[in-house]
Amino acid sequence: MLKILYFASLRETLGRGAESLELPGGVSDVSGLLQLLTARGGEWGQLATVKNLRYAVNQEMAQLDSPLRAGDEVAFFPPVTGG
Amino acid sequence: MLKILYFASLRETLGRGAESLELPGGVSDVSGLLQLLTARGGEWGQLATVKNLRYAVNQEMAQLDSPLRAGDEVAFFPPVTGG
Amino acid sequence: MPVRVQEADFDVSAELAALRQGDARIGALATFVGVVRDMNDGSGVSEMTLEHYPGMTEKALEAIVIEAKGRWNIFDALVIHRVGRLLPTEQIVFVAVSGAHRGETFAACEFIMDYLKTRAPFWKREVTAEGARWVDARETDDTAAKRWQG
Amino acid sequence: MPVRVQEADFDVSAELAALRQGDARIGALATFVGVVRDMNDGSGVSEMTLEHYPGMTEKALEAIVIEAKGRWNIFDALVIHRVGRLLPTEQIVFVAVSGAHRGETFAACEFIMDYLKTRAPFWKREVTAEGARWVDARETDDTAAKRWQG
Repeated sequence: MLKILYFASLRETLGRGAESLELPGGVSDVSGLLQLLTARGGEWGQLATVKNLRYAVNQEMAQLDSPLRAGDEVAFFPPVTGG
Repeated sequence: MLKILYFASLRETLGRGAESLELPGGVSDVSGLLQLLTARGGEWGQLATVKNLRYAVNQEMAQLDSPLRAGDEVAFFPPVTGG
Repeated sequence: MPVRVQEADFDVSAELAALRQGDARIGALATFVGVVRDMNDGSGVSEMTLEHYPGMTEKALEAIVIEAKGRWNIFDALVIHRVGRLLPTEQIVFVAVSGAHRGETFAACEFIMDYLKTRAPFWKREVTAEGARWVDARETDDTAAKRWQG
Repeated sequence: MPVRVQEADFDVSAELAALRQGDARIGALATFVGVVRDMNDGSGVSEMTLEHYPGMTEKALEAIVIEAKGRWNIFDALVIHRVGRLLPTEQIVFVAVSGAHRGETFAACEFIMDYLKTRAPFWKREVTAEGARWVDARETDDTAAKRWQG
């Protein structure tokens, strides 16, 4: 299972803050997961179009080619604006 | 009259923090006053030898050629070390 | 713990005393306080909500403090960041750095703020007269953070 | 008055509140606190006395604040400097700068400290195990101040 988290404007647009997902066979990195989620259609298309989408794997900033394994925590969010 | 002030290590070496002095005829700037004071001999020679002596005229940092007039407040002191 | 994420406000004097712990080697304390403004990008702001990523936020802030300690000869650093609902003039963030000399504490404090602004997962949502909006990231914050690289 | 020379200690939180005066345009507060260390130039320091030039000190500090306000887009600045006898861990100096954005407040705060160190007539006399001594000016302070020129 993957734990997937969405934050801020992305959480609002997608209408959820978290979900659990069985890691599909063909998905081995962040890019693959993004394609899978985008293919859901509707508001999920935003994952492909949102400006400067950020990703974290196991609470560390990640890249599109960062590998994914069962049990990972993956997060998608817009650029940070704290401070 | 000139009001002359001495601060910190200079005040201690000279044994005084302030004095009043009639501005002598030939003295027209800080340099002239320094020569006059140094000529007193003894510990006053230190005014000529102290490293990085600083001067202020009427509470503004001054140069050796800064002009002096009767009524001025002149101060001599070592480099500042506050903060 | 050099890093705290909390809803509660903080008192700068009390936090500085806790950071110092009476350590007489300290000669310099550089600090920064970020505050909610009543205006942003030309719109009046009546309130703000700060969202964060629990867990990752603390890790990211700790990593920034560790990096600052590696770059500069400082003794300690403290970061407090508030989350939840905040009103104009309320304190948002506090960074304090202790050291022997001021130059290194100033640099480390500014570095921590610049990295926090671009690397710590916080998001601001403002309420303005035109409605609520998520604050956009600033390019100037990216530029400020990039100064410290290479 | 943005400048105070006093024997009494100061409270950072209270001074920040007074500086801010509830002004909701403020988004950033950069501050610096200088503290008496128990060690200087390799000798243990048991106490220190700060002498100043009354009148000129205030003028010099005010001139530094005015110059900072001319160089950076800040709202206000406060400088408090203590004089008289001080012990290790006691606060010596406080500089606080308010503004809309952090970059200008950091720069102005560091500028004020660098200029204070080289232009404000204060002198430190330390008591060490080897006796009392006047503190020598540091070349690094001159270098720091020169950064801001031309």
